[in-house]
Amino acid sequence: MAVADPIVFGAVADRPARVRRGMRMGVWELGGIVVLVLISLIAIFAPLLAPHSTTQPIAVGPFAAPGHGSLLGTDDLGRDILSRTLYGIRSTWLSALAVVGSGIIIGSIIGTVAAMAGGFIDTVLMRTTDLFLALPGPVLAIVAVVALGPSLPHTLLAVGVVWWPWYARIVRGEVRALLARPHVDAARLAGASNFSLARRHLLPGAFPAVLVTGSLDIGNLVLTLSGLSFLGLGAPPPTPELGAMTANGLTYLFGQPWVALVPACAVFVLAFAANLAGDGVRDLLDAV
Amino acid sequence: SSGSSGGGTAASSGAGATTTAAPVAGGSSGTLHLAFLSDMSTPDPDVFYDIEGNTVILSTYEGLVQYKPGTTTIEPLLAQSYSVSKDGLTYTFHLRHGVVFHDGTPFDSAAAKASFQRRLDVDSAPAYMLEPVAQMLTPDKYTFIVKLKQVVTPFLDYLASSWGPKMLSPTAMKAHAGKDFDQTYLNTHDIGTGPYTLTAFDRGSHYTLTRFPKYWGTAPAYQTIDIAITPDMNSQILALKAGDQDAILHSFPTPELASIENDPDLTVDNFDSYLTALLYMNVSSGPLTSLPLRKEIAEAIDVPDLVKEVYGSYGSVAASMYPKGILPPGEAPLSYPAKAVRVNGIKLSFAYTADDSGLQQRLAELIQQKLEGAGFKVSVREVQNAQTYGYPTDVKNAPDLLLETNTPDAAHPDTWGRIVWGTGGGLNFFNYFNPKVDALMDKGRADTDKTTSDADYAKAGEMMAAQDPILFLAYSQNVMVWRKSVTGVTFRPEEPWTVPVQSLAGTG
Amino acid sequence: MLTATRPTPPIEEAPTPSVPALEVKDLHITFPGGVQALRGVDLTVGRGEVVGLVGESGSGKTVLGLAALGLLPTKAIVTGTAALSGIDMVGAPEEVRRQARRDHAGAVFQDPMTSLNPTMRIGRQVAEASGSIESAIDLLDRAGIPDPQRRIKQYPHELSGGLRQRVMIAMAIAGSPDLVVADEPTTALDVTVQSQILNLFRELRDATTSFIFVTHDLAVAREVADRIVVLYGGRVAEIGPTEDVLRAPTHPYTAALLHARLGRHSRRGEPLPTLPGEPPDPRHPAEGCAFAARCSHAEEKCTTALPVLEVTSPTRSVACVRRDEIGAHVTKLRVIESWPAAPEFTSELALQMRGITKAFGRGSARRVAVDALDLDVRKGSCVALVGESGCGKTTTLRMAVGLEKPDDGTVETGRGNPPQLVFQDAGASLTPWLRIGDLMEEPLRNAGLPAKERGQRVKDTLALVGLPDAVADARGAELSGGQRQRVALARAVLIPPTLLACDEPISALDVSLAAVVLNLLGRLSRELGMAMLFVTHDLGAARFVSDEIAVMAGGIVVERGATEEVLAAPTNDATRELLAAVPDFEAAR
Amino acid sequence: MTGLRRFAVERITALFAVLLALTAVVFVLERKVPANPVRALLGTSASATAVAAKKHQLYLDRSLPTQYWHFLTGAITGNLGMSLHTRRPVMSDIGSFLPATIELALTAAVIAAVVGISVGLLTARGRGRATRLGLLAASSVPQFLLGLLFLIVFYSKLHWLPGQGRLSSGVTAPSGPTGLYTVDALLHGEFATFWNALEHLLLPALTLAIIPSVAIARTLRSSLQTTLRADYIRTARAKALPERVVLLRHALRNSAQAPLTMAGLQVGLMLSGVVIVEDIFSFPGLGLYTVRSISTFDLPAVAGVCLVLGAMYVVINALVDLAQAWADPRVRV
Ligand SMILES: Nc1ncnc2c1ncn2[C@@H]1O[C@H](COP(=O)(O)OP(=O)(O)OP(=O)(O)O)[C@@H](O)[C@H]1O
Ligand SMILES: Nc1ncnc2c1ncn2[C@@H]1O[C@H](COP(=O)(O)OP(=O)(O)OP(=O)(O)O)[C@@H](O)[C@H]1O
Ligand SMILES: [Mg+2]
Ligand SMILES: [Mg+2]
Repeated sequence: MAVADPIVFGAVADRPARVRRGMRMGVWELGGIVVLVLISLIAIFAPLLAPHSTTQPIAVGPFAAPGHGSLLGTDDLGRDILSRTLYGIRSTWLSALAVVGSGIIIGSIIGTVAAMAGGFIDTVLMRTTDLFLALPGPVLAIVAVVALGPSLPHTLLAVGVVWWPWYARIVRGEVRALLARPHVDAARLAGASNFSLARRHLLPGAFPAVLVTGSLDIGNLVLTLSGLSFLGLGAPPPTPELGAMTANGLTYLFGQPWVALVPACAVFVLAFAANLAGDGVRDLLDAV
Repeated sequence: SSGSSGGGTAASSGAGATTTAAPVAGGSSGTLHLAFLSDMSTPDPDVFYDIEGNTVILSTYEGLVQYKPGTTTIEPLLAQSYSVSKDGLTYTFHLRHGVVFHDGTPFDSAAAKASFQRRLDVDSAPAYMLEPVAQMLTPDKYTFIVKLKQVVTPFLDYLASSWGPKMLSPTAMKAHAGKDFDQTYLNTHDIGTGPYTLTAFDRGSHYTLTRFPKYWGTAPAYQTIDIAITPDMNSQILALKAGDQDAILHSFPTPELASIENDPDLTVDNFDSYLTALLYMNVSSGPLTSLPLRKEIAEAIDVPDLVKEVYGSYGSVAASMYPKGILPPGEAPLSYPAKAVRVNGIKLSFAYTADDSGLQQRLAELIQQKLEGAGFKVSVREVQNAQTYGYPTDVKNAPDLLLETNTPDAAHPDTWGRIVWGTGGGLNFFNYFNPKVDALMDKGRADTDKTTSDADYAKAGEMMAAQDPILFLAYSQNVMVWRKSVTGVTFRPEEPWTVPVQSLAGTG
Repeated sequence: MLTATRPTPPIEEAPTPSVPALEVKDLHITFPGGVQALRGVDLTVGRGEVVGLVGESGSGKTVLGLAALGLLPTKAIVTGTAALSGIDMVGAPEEVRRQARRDHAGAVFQDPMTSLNPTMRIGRQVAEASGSIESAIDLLDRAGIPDPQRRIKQYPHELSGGLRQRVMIAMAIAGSPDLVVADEPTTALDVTVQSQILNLFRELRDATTSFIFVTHDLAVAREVADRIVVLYGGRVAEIGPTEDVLRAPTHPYTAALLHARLGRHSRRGEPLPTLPGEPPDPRHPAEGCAFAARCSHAEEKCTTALPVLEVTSPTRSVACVRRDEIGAHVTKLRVIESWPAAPEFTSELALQMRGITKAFGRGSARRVAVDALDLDVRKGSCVALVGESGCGKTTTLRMAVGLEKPDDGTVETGRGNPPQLVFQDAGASLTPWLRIGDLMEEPLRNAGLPAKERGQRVKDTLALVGLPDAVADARGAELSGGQRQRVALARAVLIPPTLLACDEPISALDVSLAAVVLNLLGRLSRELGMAMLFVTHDLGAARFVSDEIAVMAGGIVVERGATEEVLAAPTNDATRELLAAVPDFEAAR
Repeated sequence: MTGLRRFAVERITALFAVLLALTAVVFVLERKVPANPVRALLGTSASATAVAAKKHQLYLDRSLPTQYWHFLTGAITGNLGMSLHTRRPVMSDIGSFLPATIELALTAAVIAAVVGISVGLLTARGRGRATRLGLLAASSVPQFLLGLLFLIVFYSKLHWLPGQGRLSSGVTAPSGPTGLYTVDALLHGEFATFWNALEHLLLPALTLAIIPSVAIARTLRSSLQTTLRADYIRTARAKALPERVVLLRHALRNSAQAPLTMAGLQVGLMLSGVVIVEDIFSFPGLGLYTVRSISTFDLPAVAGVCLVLGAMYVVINALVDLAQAWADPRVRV
């Protein structure tokens, strides 16, 4: 059509640049994303995929090696490791998402408010953030869990409490940078309310940075969470949790290695995929 | 299983008796490498009241009497001989001559008295053993007389107990008394008479015991004993296989033993111990206040099967209300009528204290499985001992079930019954209360005739058992893995996780 | 690929004068995505000569400069040669090019704010080029930086824009290179500073060093260049001695540029002549003359044959197939219909500022940006606010439209719709991730206009600034500079404000675009009867659009009056300075 | 220098805020548990009256605020009370466990910094992909497994490195001022001891370092990529500087902000790792002490540890800010 040309033109200056950078995602990263999608599916459909109960023993009895009557073997109580691992992936994965998600939401709100309000409110909010940032998360988690009793919510609470400040800082930084940009003044002159200013003209700009951090964080979280669960700070038994399963299995490492290794490898795959995908997303969004 | 292991014990103790003579000089066998899974609280014998660490206490300090290895019979130690008056109130000890403390002070009745006195002064956990003492007399240098307020039949067992009163050098005590009766000093040093003296106490890292040249008895074979703190069982196993460690004293995961048995350098010793697994039921609050339900649980978990699956050949179904061997066989017997139970969805909260062998957790999860199978809704959680001690004061918030493995302070029924089910007993977590039982135990405690006294305790046990406030699950054995080159391994059922070091010897 | 260990060919110490400083032959540069930045450029820069490289945005000036320096991005696909003192800077291996850069080249880039390393003292940065701190001090001195001894210890952010550019220049001339490429070295600076920098360039001229001076402003080129090279669509349109080219352009595009430029003589009250249409799309270049689409002389053959650069006189060459027919009378852009008559000025005020004071920072860092300033704008009139950089223009403007609260004083805007602002960088004033349509509907929604009317209103307004509806579906980044400017304007006048404030709306635009924008402003203000507050440091523009001029200096208005009078007889030094600084186009050299 | 003073004041107030909050949290949480540390202290055979007496002596029968106040007043005078488990002043406990952890963490931090920076530089322009992927994989192995694998491979199978503790048995610890065996050994010129200590540090430090090193490498890489697009880099190239100089002198320092922040965060996160690593490698450090204190409900010890850790966190953050100010003159502390 008539107007096609002029619109296409300007693209030259900017669009090729962006596309070019975007294309820099490697096969590994792509693989990571694919695996991650699979994992998410597993997480969602674990109940359907798991061949056996996660708590009751199966026919073959305890310490059955992989292949003998059950794909990945059975643990010290004769429970099917495959089924337990599937559920373990589910809980680890969903927990990681939950923590990052809550971190992003809380962080975005506080960060945006601080940046937009500025002055005293900004100071107060940021000092509080720093305070939370300075809390030694693991200790908090340990204390909280020992005190409130081991349960996933408690662990997530403890971790979440120390996780959001990070995002609050990022969002505040981004938003403040954006606030200096003319398009915000333009929006103000267009009569935008503070809320729509934040929602339409600021947050979308901060999103890439947040998304990148978030996607890179998930790997960390998978490890942190399974680490805590390994220390017995996760859900109580017999709930299948990868960290706890490994910890329990390590008791039999030399005689029946699979009991520990299967869940541990699940953690590895989860973390590795998340890390790769994180790098992928970063490469995609970083340059924008 | 117990028979075989009993044989094992006898054999190895015999070996110990023969091989203690020739000390091995220098060389790698000059040092024995042991490991603890956790730091010991303190090497102070009047404060120490844990299990891990006994080896250090018992090789640096000695009491007046001790248990004969592998038995419950009391034999002299720093007391050459002793006599108890008819009325059972006066104990007279004839002390061994030529014993010197590690600081060179000679041992005598004054020292004995001072040592007893300190325990009372420090007034920490093990002080209760000397509470009955009314008066201490030292008629001469080598006679020490103790008069009690009332008859306390376990008194001699207290003295033989690993937590019992030990002999400390009076001069050293004066020298380092400070404001806290030497507690600061003894937190890192020893002033005992034992075959070894504590030359390094590097908290959290390792302890070093060095042979005491002036030891009165047969000199132990090893010049030094190095005890590393290795909190992770797997790295202990690796260290053992790599030859950096000579033994794993306890908590060895039994399913792993297969990987040891075909190792030419290692051997497995398993000993009967007083370690007993108990399942407490909350009789003071919650659903389990009802006796029938408690019975149903007892039936549902099917103890024999449970024990077989978890302990295999390293434990046996608890045959009595008391740890194995404390009472004459057949006293206070137990039976476990297993039968299919069907309840619908009664909720139970179930707590267990974890150990390093994974045994306790496995036990707990299995019990949960069985109860769930019977239709209960069970929520399990691991708890710490300090938490369980909070239960008696707060039974409302306490769980309905509690799994524990315990051991008595000494080989006397009173040190078990009074604490586990006696009113106000330290291990009576859910405040089980039965005046008749208490009365019987008091009677037994005051009875100088052992047979009738034992009978009273047995009776008390049976009466209690009828109520099923506690299920006695298993006698657990103490499985040790030793380097074959180390001989003379003996064991006292009263002292789990502990090895009497004097009798050890290294070949090559 | 390239390794530093690769042996470098010996480079003759003093290149014989026969070897030109730069010799570009049939240079083609294409970027991934099919952007044909350069399409066969031939160019020779003799020793000690200053070549002005002019052309509109996107014509390939920067790319050509980078090619000469051997700094093209590796992904660029290159054919042809660009020989710097005999060394091919597009073909040779990196290490060779580096050597050549070190021995023969220097560069000054457009934005002094971003072109210096913010974490390194400037002394060190210059020394990196010159070899020693002493020589660095010396160079800074030559570059006209007062008290270089002290300056070398400072960081870039502690220097003003002008000083930073001088630092860049000092680095460029270090080791007296054969060629210095200066890419729009003054575009980011305001007039007064610009003229100083231009003077510096003149002073730096000597027999050995040649300059390529990239600019889109013919007047600026005229100030410094011996020869002018006009680029269009990645090809050379015309080459010749500066004076000749400016007096008698032989390429229609050059002529158009000259004509579109506003200066003393461009008549007020009527539109500027402008180039019709859009710049060419470098991804789909016409197979004929790139300018044909916009050329008033264009004919059939123009669109078919690619015009080659032909020598017309010993000193001049031009690339136009019709150069003979057009001959001398290239000029005459068709002038668009004139504006509607300006509405009568009423005495009613669109803006009244009284005793406005604004300061930034606290304590020692406190500095007064605007100091007890009074300013009136009558309905329908246009007031130009001029003054050197940092004198407080933008701040005043922002307070006028209510983006800043004055510390002291009152701002009253006349009855009617709230004032609007046109930003210096139109592109930046468009939220990048929102479609133009959304952006333009926003004020309407906030003004409570029913959903169905909005779409129509947006269409109408886009039409008003001469944009197709389809623009509404694009995002800012997908538009050309000119289109963004128009969108920004359209957005400002969606709800015609009583006062339209403009913050240097054309200072970043090249000539033809500036003309378009000025025309738009002129027409809209008349059609919609808006008063305008027009910030600029370009007195030419001020004169063209405004009825009154207010000259600011140090946060206060030092002189104001009817435009003509003020410009004819300035009574204030600040005003005189500004006037003197304007690159004087018509006056003879 | 007013800027620095304000900074210091700010940070010290922050410090106290954090410590107050932290200890308060710990107190409330710990007291929510129906635990009875005194019974643990006095043993199962102690009489109820003895328990009560001890409770009173330890302030455990007072109201929570009273206890907290008691603790705070003590803490201000440097007295964190007695550990219920070791029967020693918490101060001296921490004093004996902290150095090990600090030594471990420092070593790990150094490794992380070196590896992170070099990999970041290496991969900034797309090269060193294999290295990056390798590290990424390593950093995805859960520490509890990684440590064990190291132990099995380098200690058990290859016998290259020791697997337990800070020193081999028989080697006496240097009686040094710092408590960091490596440093002290060097100070005393006991090189054998130094090597021994270093060998013992290597595996645990490596296990601890991998995740941070990847995090640093990753942030450095991405900010380098942004920096390398900056105009002043083009200027540097126009100055004909060798690419290496451009990268190290011009790009690196301008890309330091994000990695520094990340480094600070990572040092913070290290603690959870420390617990696991110290457990696997039998490293007598604060991590183990913390876990042990918590599991024995050793309230004074836990509170004390939290104080120390909180303080360390704040200090680390402060250091990071200073480093950032140093790296970029425009940032002022
Ligand atoms: N790195 C690059 N990647 C892709 N396209 C590029 C790149 N650099 C320049 N271009 C394209 O090459 C063409 C010429 O760009 P160049 O910067 O030389 O124009 P210019 O004359 O300098 O314009 P301006 O006056 O705006 O600086 C433009 O279309 C631009 O989009
Ligand atoms: N947001 C701000 N914070 C601090 N100082 C500011 C701010 N905005 C402007 N200033 C200072 O106020 C003075 C006036 O700035 P202003 O932008 O109004 O000048 P200007 O005439 O628009 O300059 P230019 O022609 O370069 O745009 C300058 O010295 C500037 O440094
Ligand atoms: Mg350019
Ligand atoms: Mg301005």
